[in-house]
Amino acid sequence: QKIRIGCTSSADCGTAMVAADNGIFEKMGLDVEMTRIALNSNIPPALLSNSLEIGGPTSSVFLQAADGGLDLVAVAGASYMHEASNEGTVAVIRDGVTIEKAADFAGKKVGVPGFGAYIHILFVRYLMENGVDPASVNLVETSFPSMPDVIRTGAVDAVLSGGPIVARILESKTGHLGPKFVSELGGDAPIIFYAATRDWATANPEAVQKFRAAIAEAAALIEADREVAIASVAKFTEQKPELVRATPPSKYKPEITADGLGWWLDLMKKQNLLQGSVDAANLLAP
Amino acid sequence: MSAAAVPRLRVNWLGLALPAGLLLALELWLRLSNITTESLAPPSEVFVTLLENLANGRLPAATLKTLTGAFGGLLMGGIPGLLLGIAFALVPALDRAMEVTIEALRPIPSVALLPVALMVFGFGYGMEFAIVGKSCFFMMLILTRAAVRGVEPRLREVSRVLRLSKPAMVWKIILPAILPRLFVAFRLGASLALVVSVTIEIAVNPQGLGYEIMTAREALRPDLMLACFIWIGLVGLGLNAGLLLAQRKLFGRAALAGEGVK
Amino acid sequence: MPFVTALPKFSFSGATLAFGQKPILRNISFDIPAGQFTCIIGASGCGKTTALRLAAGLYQPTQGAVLFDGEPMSAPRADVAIVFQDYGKALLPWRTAFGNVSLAMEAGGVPKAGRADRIEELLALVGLAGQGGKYPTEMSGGMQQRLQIARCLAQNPSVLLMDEPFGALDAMTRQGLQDEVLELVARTQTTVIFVTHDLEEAIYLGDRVIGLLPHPGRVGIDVPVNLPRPRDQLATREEPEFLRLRRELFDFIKGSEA
Amino acid sequence: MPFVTALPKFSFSGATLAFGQKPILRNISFDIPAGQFTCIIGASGCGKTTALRLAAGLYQPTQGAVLFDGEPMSAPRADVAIVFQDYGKALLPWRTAFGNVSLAMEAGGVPKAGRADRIEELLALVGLAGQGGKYPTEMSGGMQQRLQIARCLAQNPSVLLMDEPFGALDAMTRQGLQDEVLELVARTQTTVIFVTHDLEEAIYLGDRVIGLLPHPGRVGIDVPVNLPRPRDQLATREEPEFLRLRRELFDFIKGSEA
Amino acid sequence: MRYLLTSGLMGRGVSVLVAAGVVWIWLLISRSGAISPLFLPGPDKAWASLLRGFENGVLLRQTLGTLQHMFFGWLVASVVAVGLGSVIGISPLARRIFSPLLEFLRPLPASAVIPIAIAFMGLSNAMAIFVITFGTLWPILLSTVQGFSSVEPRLYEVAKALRMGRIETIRKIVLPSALPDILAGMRISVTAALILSVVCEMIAGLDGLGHYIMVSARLYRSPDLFAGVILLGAIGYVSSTLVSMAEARLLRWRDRGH
Ligand SMILES: Nc1ncnc2c1ncn2[C@@H]1O[C@H](COP(=O)(O)OP(=O)(O)OP(=O)(O)O)[C@@H](O)[C@H]1O
Ligand SMILES: Nc1ncnc2c1ncn2[C@@H]1O[C@H](COP(=O)(O)OP(=O)(O)OP(=O)(O)O)[C@@H](O)[C@H]1O
Ligand SMILES: [Mg+2]
Ligand SMILES: [Mg+2]
Repeated sequence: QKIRIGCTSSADCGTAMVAADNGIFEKMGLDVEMTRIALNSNIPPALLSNSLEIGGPTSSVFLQAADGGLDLVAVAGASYMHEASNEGTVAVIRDGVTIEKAADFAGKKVGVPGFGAYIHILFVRYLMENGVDPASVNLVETSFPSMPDVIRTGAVDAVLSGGPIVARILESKTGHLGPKFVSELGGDAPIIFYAATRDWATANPEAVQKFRAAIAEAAALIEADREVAIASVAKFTEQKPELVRATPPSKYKPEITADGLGWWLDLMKKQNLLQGSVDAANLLAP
Repeated sequence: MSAAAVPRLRVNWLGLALPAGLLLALELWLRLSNITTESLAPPSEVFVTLLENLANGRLPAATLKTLTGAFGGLLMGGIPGLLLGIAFALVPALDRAMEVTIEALRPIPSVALLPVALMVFGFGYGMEFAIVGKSCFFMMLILTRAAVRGVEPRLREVSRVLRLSKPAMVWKIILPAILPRLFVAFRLGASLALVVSVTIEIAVNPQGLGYEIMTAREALRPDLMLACFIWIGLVGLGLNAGLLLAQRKLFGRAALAGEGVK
Repeated sequence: MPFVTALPKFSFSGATLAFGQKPILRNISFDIPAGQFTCIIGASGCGKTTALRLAAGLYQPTQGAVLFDGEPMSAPRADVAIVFQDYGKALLPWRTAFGNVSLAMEAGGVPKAGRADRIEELLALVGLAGQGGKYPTEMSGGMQQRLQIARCLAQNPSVLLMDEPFGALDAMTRQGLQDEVLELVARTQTTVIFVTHDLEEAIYLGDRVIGLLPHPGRVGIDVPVNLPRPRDQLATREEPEFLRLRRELFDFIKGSEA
Repeated sequence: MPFVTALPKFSFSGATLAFGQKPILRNISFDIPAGQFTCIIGASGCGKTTALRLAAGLYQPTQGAVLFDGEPMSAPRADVAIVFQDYGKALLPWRTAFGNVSLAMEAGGVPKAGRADRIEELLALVGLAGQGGKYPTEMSGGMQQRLQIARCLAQNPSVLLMDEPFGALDAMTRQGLQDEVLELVARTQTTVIFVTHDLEEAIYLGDRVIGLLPHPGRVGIDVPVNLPRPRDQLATREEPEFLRLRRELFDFIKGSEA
Repeated sequence: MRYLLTSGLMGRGVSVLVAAGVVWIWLLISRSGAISPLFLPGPDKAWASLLRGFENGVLLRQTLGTLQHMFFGWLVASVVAVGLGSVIGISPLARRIFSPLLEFLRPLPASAVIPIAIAFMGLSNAMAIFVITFGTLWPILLSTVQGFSSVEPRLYEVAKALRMGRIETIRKIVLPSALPDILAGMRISVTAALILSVVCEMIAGLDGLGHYIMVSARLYRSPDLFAGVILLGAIGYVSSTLVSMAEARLLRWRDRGH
């Protein structure tokens, strides 16, 4: 039986990419196909319609889906927040605009890559912790690739970004680094993890076990040699390897815990992003 | 007016001048202004990338998928739309009865329903057929209805006094009379189908040309993205030329009736 | 004339027609026995075409009734053929002359095998022999008019309604066709209602001439034509009865326009 | 007739026209002096309409030339008005009768202020007084035909080309319009080419009648009409010269169809 | 009976009843549980969410945003398309210059144009209007060109005979004649404009229902999503009804006469 794994174009699912590339899945007897998904929030419905068996949703997408009533469970961990990658997610400020601290964001127009998504939630938390009313900031959705353009044309005052985009904007001399709001917050919660429908996970406990083992092996491989991850990520996302290398490395952990999900649950409840009550412990596959 | 008489394969240099000029301007601007963007690349680079990806089979494979999705949807939605359009024009009572329903469903953007479609159909052609079909259905419905209403009333009277059966009237009077407009509708439908299927692929469905565009964009490869973009334009161009040719070949004079014969 | 009072083919009884508020025809009453050749004359715009469309079942009277074989004429019938006044619009531009005539046979369910010969025959009858391959746009006005007549004859109608069918024809072609129609009618016992603005034509062809008065259209005169049949283009037109009728109708039209 | 050999208004010299391989008109030659009223007759389909369209500049001869005031007629001219045979197609269905006449004035640059009165006047002239608000589809065939004539007159043309303009009209309306046209022409010195299939009409109106022979169209007869003007519907038609011409033309048509 | 059904209020009433039936079926489906309420909430839930959205003012703002994008995009598209279509329709030279570029641009998905438009114009309403114009241009453009090429040829001749200039011919003959086609195109475009507003708002994150729906979908708040969809349906219905009314008024000549 084939297992289709859906991930977005980022390094977060690096462990699955490496496991697929280096024959680890094969060794475990899993027949795996990797699929690139345009929008992270498309992953839960794709799981539900059996277009995918396993997907890599962000924590926020996963929790919103679960909150909305989709019966999904976390299968294994993928990427986690840690210092190095937190460092990489920053505000980039358009030249000519001064934003140095949280309070400076008030009244500014800021581009975020997705409402209700990872960066957005963290940014709102950052504002709230610093006593700034999130409503005072004019947030607009801006996809990563458009960010250099909206900064250059002056459509926004700042963008919240990470990865190679930051470097591109700095290179073009149209913007400069602003607050590193994620590392100011700290945290080590999961960013992206592997999820499946509860039905599938209960019906295929062996496959889940083998998948976990494969992910753990891939994580160890990456720990030992980052180049393995770079090659696989570049292959999967079709980005140039230099570009991937220039990005702060993701940190992978094969486990996923109720605590990690709980951290996000608290955060999202505070921001009124969840309507019902979700129990983190109930969201883990056995 | 005598377009049919002009030999087809003459190169339209004049028509090529305009796009060529625009491309040249873009190339110069990008090379000279030194701006940073992930959305544009010099046309020369795009051209090279285009050729590369055509040669390595990547674009042709994606094109096949997109066209399958587009035409499947066009047929599945367009044919019922055509038949209903004729029915509505011929039976005003039916038209009136369905008006509110049709007019309220028609403008609902199919994109808004993508999450639902994804859940019902999953990835693949099913979703494309459904959503492209929805768009083409309404478009054919409207255009066909307008075309039938425009048929010379005297001809409809002729069919009445000849006591043509309804199907015979449709087949012998209505269809030939609306044929030229029908072809315009079909061509519009074909480009709409292409646009919609690419949009679906960009947003959700991991296959075809839209998916290639999306991938290229996320991989920060504007040259590849624009190459796909240009290629879609070329595919559409070829499609339209092919349909026009088919129109002339298949229907000859009938398709041109009313397009100023005398 | 037979003595039995057979059911009339057409019976207009108090037929009235208005478009919106405007009355076009008022209280039209007359009977047309089967086999009769009735001509309708009247000033331009008096309602001749409208009356003919009533007879064809294309319009319904707003008051009164139009009966066909005793039944209300609620829709066009297969055995009633109509030649429209605006011939240019009534032909299918995408079909050749041949195809246009064929249409009527297809509608009548004539099997394909027998069509071609009959079509050629009909085209020849109206003087279009060998022109079957032309499209209507390639034909002169008179040719289009004759083509429409051929199509109507292809229906094998028992009733022919003709609206100025010879309006665009020269005298000779016209006389030829008049005689063809008379011959055909005599042979097939067809009932004809024939609208024309040519008084001599009305008298030459008809068993009876009905004159309409305008604003709104009403019956103003209804005279029998007691001229022997078969008629002859030279002899008939010289008969005193012919000349008397012509005078009478001319005076009628003259009076109606004053 | 003046002695000076003034430049003719129209000069057909060896005009030949073919559609594709098919010759329609061959070697047509005649001159039409300014102010002359020329009638063209001929069997249906012989090429009358085609000849008129040459004169209008709507077609160009494939050989030979059509000269207007000595210049080739390479395109239609503002002072040459044409009444089309298929009146139903030549009117703008989205404009009322008033609007259709107005079109000609708009095209001629007549200022808005003066238009309305003149339009009403023209509509009255063709017997459509008070019908200006109707759309063409609401008018009878004859009314549409008259509307087209009114539109042509609105052009204030120095030349009128008329293609069976009275084909759909009853005798009275027709005679009325014939006299209107004669009166107008006499007053304004308009040159007219008038196509008709009605021999009496051709003689009654014309200074000269040209008959065309068919397949391909050629000039077969060209006779002057030496009847005194002004003409009179009763008296003129009884003159021996009228009867003689009628006979001559009738024989011509008869011969041409054989 | 048929007359009653097709006329005015009664027809509207039946139409509303049918629509109500469709909503009822929707309710039944959602109650049956065949589709997860997550993806298809009942109409009751969607309605409740709609009311809530208007109470707190969020939906009103989004609706206005969408209306603004849609209206201006459509307006600009209509003007550009009719202008360009006229030029192409009337001038073979312009057709040769523009048609390859246009044919190339036509199949480009507006959704893929958005990133490029952002590169030039940023995240502005002008960008949205540009994209909407780009995407909605085609139906109007094509129908305009089509309308131009199917003008009754006789009317072109009328224009020539009246020596009307190009612009005047376009304005008075061709545009009115093409108007039914153009309006049909505009009717399609008004819907396309709505769809593209939504797409723009989704992709570029501009204020409007598209963005609202997108965020609702992402948060799996399906009643909110359907509230947005219902609003879009309503906007679409009202706007195309307005266009239809304009259409009926502009084309009233078509419904007159026979
Ligand atoms: N566009 C065309 N293409 C081919 N043949 C044509 C075309 N127009 C006219 N003809 C042919 O030319 C001949 C003359 O046509 P024309 O219309 O000039 O006749 P006409 O004398 O006006 O006849 P009528 O009195 O019946 O109107 C006809 O045989 C007709 O078939
Ligand atoms: N569809 C219509 N709507 C309104 N008025 C109409 C309509 N059809 C005809 N009329 C009017 O009805 C009257 C009679 O028209 P009809 O066509 O019957 O005349 P006609 O006797 O055939 O004239 P002609 O000899 O000129 O063809 C005219 O005044 C005309 O304006
Ligand atoms: Mg009539
Ligand atoms: Mg003619």
